[in-house]
Amino acid sequence: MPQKKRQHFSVSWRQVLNEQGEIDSEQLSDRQQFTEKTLKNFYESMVLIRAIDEKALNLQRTGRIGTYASIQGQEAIQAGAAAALRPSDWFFPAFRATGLSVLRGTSIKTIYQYWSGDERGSVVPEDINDFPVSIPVGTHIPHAVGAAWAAKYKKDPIAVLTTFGDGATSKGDFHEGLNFAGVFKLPVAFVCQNNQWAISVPLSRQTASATIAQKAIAYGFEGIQVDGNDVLAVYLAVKEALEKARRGEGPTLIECLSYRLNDHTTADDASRYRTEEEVAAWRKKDPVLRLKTHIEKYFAWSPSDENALREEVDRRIAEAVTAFETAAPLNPLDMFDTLFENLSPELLRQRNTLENRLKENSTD
Amino acid sequence: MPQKKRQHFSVSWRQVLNEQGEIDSEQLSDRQQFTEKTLKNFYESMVLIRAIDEKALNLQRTGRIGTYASIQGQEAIQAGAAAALRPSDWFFPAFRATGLSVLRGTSIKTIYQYWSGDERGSVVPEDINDFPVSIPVGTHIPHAVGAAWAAKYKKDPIAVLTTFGDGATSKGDFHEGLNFAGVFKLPVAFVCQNNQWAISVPLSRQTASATIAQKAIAYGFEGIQVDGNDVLAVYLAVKEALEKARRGEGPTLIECLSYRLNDHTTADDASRYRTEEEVAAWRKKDPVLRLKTHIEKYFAWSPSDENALREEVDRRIAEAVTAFETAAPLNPLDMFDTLFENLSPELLRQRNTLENRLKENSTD
Amino acid sequence: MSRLSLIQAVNQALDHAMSARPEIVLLGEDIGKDGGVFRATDGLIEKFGEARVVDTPLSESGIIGTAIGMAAYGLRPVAEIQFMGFLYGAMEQLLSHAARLRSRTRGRYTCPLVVRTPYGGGIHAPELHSESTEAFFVHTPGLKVVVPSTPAEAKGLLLSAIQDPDPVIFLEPAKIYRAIKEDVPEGEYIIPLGKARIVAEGGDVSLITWGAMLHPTLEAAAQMAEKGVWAEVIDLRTLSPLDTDTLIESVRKTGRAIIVHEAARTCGLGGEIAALLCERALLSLEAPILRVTGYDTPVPLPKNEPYYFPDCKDILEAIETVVQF
Amino acid sequence: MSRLSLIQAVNQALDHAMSARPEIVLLGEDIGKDGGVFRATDGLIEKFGEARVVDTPLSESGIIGTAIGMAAYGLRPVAEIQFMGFLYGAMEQLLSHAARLRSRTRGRYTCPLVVRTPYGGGIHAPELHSESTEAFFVHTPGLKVVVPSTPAEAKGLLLSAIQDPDPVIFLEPAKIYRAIKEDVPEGEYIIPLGKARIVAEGGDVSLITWGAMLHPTLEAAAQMAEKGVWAEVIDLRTLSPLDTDTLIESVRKTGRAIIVHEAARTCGLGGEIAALLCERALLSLEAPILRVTGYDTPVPLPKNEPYYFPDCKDILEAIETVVQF
Ligand SMILES: Cc1ncc(C[n+]2csc(CCOP(=O)(O)OP(=O)(O)O)c2C)c(N)n1
Ligand SMILES: Cc1ncc(C[n+]2csc(CCOP(=O)(O)OP(=O)(O)O)c2C)c(N)n1
Ligand SMILES: [Mg+2]
Ligand SMILES: [Mg+2]
Repeated sequence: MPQKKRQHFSVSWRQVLNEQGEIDSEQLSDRQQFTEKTLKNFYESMVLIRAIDEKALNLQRTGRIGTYASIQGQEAIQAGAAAALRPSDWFFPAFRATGLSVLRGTSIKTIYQYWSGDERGSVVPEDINDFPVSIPVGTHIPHAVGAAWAAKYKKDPIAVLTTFGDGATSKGDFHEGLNFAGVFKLPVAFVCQNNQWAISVPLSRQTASATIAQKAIAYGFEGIQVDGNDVLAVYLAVKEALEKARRGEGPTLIECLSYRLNDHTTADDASRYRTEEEVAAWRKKDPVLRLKTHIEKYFAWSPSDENALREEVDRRIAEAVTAFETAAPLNPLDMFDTLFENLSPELLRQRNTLENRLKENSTD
Repeated sequence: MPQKKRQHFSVSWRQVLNEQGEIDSEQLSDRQQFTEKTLKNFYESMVLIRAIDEKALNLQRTGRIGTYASIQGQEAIQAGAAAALRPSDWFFPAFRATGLSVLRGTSIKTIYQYWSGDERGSVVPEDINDFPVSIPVGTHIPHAVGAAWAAKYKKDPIAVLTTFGDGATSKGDFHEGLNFAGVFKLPVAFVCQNNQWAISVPLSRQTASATIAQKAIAYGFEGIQVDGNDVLAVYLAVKEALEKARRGEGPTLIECLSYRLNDHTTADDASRYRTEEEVAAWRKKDPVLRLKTHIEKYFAWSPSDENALREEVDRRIAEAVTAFETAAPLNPLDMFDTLFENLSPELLRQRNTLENRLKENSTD
Repeated sequence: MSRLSLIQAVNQALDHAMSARPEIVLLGEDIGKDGGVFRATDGLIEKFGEARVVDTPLSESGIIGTAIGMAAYGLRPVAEIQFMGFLYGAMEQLLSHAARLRSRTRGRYTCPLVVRTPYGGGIHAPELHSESTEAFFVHTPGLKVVVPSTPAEAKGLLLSAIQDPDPVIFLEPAKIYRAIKEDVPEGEYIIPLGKARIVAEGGDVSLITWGAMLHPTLEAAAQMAEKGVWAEVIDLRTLSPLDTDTLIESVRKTGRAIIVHEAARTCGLGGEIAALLCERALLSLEAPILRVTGYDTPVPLPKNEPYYFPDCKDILEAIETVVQF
Repeated sequence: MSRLSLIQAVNQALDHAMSARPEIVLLGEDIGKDGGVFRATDGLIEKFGEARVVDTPLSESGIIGTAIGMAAYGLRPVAEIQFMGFLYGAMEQLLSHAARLRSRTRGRYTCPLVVRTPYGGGIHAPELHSESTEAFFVHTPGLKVVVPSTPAEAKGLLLSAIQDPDPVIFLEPAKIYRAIKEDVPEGEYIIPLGKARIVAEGGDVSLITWGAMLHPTLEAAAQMAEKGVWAEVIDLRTLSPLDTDTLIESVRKTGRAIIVHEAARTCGLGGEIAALLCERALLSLEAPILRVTGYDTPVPLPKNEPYYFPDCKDILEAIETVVQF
């Protein structure tokens, strides 16, 4: 029953590791949790996913994969959220969460397959509860909500995480998904990777609200805005949201304020619609460098540590590229074989047609 | 650009004429605007639209019209909003705004035609800028936004009003419409007739938010909750929102908290899902009686005034029923003739088929 | 066996399926205490509880979208959409996700989802309450489409649809929800998907139809039988996948075909069937294949509705035409 | 006259129409500074300003829904949907409102709205970027559907669509946005809606197609001509309303028909055309009507895409089959 008085609401802002690479200990009840090892792990994850991204751009330029959506600038969100998730949790990405998927356990080879236009790139390993890339913006959000609902129904002690962009918040699916989650108090965390652009459309054209976080007020649950270039803030916010979800206390919306450093995809030319200065200003806030500054200062991270890490990362990526490039070709008949559990006579007829055509071609 | 601090928001509650029929003058900067004449006009409107509704229920029971959606309990919203609108404004209703449509100038006969399943019941007079009933819940909200956008584009000094139920706030169209209105700062007022039920689904199942009004926070504009059984509060809130809209200061969401006193429609049986006690409690808050109490006390509204009013109302309705019942039958060929400005040869062929069939039938 | 109406048979099928499998959950608007606006879920919330019979917020896209996530997680959601005309709001979830989840993930995730919705005209309801746009879903790879035509058929086909590992659009002809009663087998009663049913055998003309239109079609067949014209009446049951073999075989025998459906003619399923027959049975055809359908206009409001839908007389006329051709 | 690509012709048509009529506004995602992801609106925001070339929030349903309100108010919105696969989110607005506003209000309000969207495959794009589900819209009374096949056609048909008093879905074949250049008349150049175009005359077989598929069809016709088989090639141009007279006349002459489209076969527009021909030109048919189409599966991702779409070879095979029948 609505209450008959003036109602007050608020959303908070959270930053732990500031632009200078210093930890703001006021924001941190338990400083101990961020051990040297933890922080270096975060850093290694971020370096890895940036390198995977750079290689993808390179593969695209050399024509070995198709259109690719870079994640650069958003590594802190993805490394932070990945660390907060448990293996048994479920994850529903949009299309700009390559880093998160890899850190969850999808192979780098699979990622490259996906962006090369190979259906096998959408196959998530059996032991990982992740969905593959969703192309229609925002439409995967209700799926995450439905999975959370099923988990609650089955009393599984897990939480669900979904990521999406600022643009996605304009779609009806965002609204409907968050509304269901609020009404049924479902164990799900909504993480908006607010990179402030939806292709060429700036945030101010996406919504008149001052933050994305405040949109949670419409659904009766908590929204919080965090510095998305601060892996520690993201980690903490997501971890708390997932714990709250697992405790049965319902959903949270987490807005991670960050920036898309590259073009929207390799098919885009961002210089048509945004200034070099804006990009340069955000390059200075690079999330990877921010954490590096911190570990250099406090944990004597040295150039040789850096080199060793880079070598290891390069090796893993090279291996993945080889596996990707030497994979057996995809079978075109898969378009039938993966459609239904059982094919109808008409589909079998169509499958035969294609099979014959393939045979003809191979003997041509 | 999002701001990096804790953000605060609020929505206010407004009631001017309280449950006891007393005006709370603290809520009123200009007491003078509610003259005897104004208040009696409100009362007359509310009595009229309740009587139209009662007659509709009666016509349905006697098989002269089809399924009908009663507006009882929501008269204050409709009379208040109608009074706040100017003739040049535009109005986009859902399906439970019969009172508002009539007060805007659609004839009572047209209303009965609509609910009798006659297409002519959707024809709004040329000099009134209203849309007819929209059946798919919530989907007319973007139309109101688009009209407001067009008005802004043409620099027309008008505002747009749309009404919808609490259930409608769950649809993506609500979200998308309000979001566009916020981004483009459009001259539109969104009036939610929160009658606390969507057929059998209670408000608590519709949203976890404490109010509907707070949903405006998601779109960066003002939301206000008013007592929807208080015609003065509704009138003031809607008037201020429309004036603000006409001044170019953008949209407002107004939640009018009220109650659906009857079944959802004549095809529904609300006793399956809600208690007699709940309904009885709300019957006591009847918006028509509340205003009557006030004018009886302060303006000597007498039983003979009441009788005169009832007679006049009955006369108008009887006239409308006669007009409705003696209207020429609808021409079935209209289904073709109203489809496109010009019919294709194929459609003409189909039209001929129907025409011949009608001739055969009439000579059968 | 008990004599049930179609809506009661749907109710019995849901009840039976839910008793057997705890992973079945029902989602929809007003399906709880209200038992659904047509009472398809009457009594089920009392029997299976709020967690399994869920009144949702008013959002068709939200219902289908969350049901997809549930299905992927391992439940078996059965969603009710209040009227077919409100399914349009959920098209993106159905077309871009439900239909593609298995193929997108190459079977890693599947979508065993049933979407039940009343469809078709004849119930004197407001606008968009009389839609029969089954062709949209038949045109969508990855979906199955099923339409029952009698109470027993409804039960057998709905139980099959719920068992099916892939998404099924289950269209219930609202006009005959209560019009017919027949004996419906108790308990597990399965009619396999993908097989049409020959309701009446005949050698002169094949009448192909489904759902509520079966009944005027049977009436027309009966009237023609009195004149010595024997119609074979085929009830499609499953619109996707189509049982093309049964159709072709029948038309090879009769040489004439008429397709009867409520939907608008152009690009309706009748066109597909005629095309199939013309492609694979041309030499058997002794007359043009006719379609007896709704017009290419929106379904009018109740006052004009009777002029829109095909009736027995229209079917008789078409039969006369092809027989005399 | 200047030699333009199809996308340039679209741009020129928009430019020309907007110069003439201030009530035309463009809505869409990335159509402003970015000029549209395919550059259809390149330069228009600079010329006509932000109020007339509007980057919207990311919501297809919001775009179409608000455009309907604009159109009813008296503007002439031309909406760009970034890819046809994203139009599914706007189906309810299109089907339940745009298509019905005139008939619902008996002409009191109309909806002169053009929805432009790239469609079809062949651009090596991600999932849902290769849709060709034109049949959905052809099956919807109250909508018109137009598909150009060359740059000049694009200009002439788009200007007609913008002038049309009713809603038009304008499907632009993305594959040939830049593949062909041809002379396009300057200024006002109108190709009326509802009339198909005979691109090549012939007496042996009618090849019926539209959009990007026109080009492999013409190639096949040319190859068959070398063998002495003369195909009549018909470019539909307007898919709804169909120019049935032109189709029937051609098939009465040739006795054979093949329909070529990218879309999935079942319930595609090819079925409708075959059904029409079988109904009204049966006695002229000397062979089954064949359909050369996509399979009944989702369009695969780029690696497998080439195996999905019909090509010249498939069309040749079909011609051989009907000619030798
Ligand atoms: C429903 C839908 N509309 C349009 C597109 C085309 N598109 C792809 S990404 C994108 C922008 C997405 O912006 P945002 O949600 O902020 O995510 P980001 O790209 O910034 O990660 C658009 C418009 C799409 N994929 N889906
Ligand atoms: C999109 C859609 N879904 C379902 C329905 C069926 N239906 C008609 S009214 C209604 C409830 C509407 O509730 P609310 O918006 O609160 O309006 P109220 O009836 O209370 O005025 C429903 C579910 C519909 N008309 N449209
Ligand atoms: Mg973004
Ligand atoms: Mg309500």
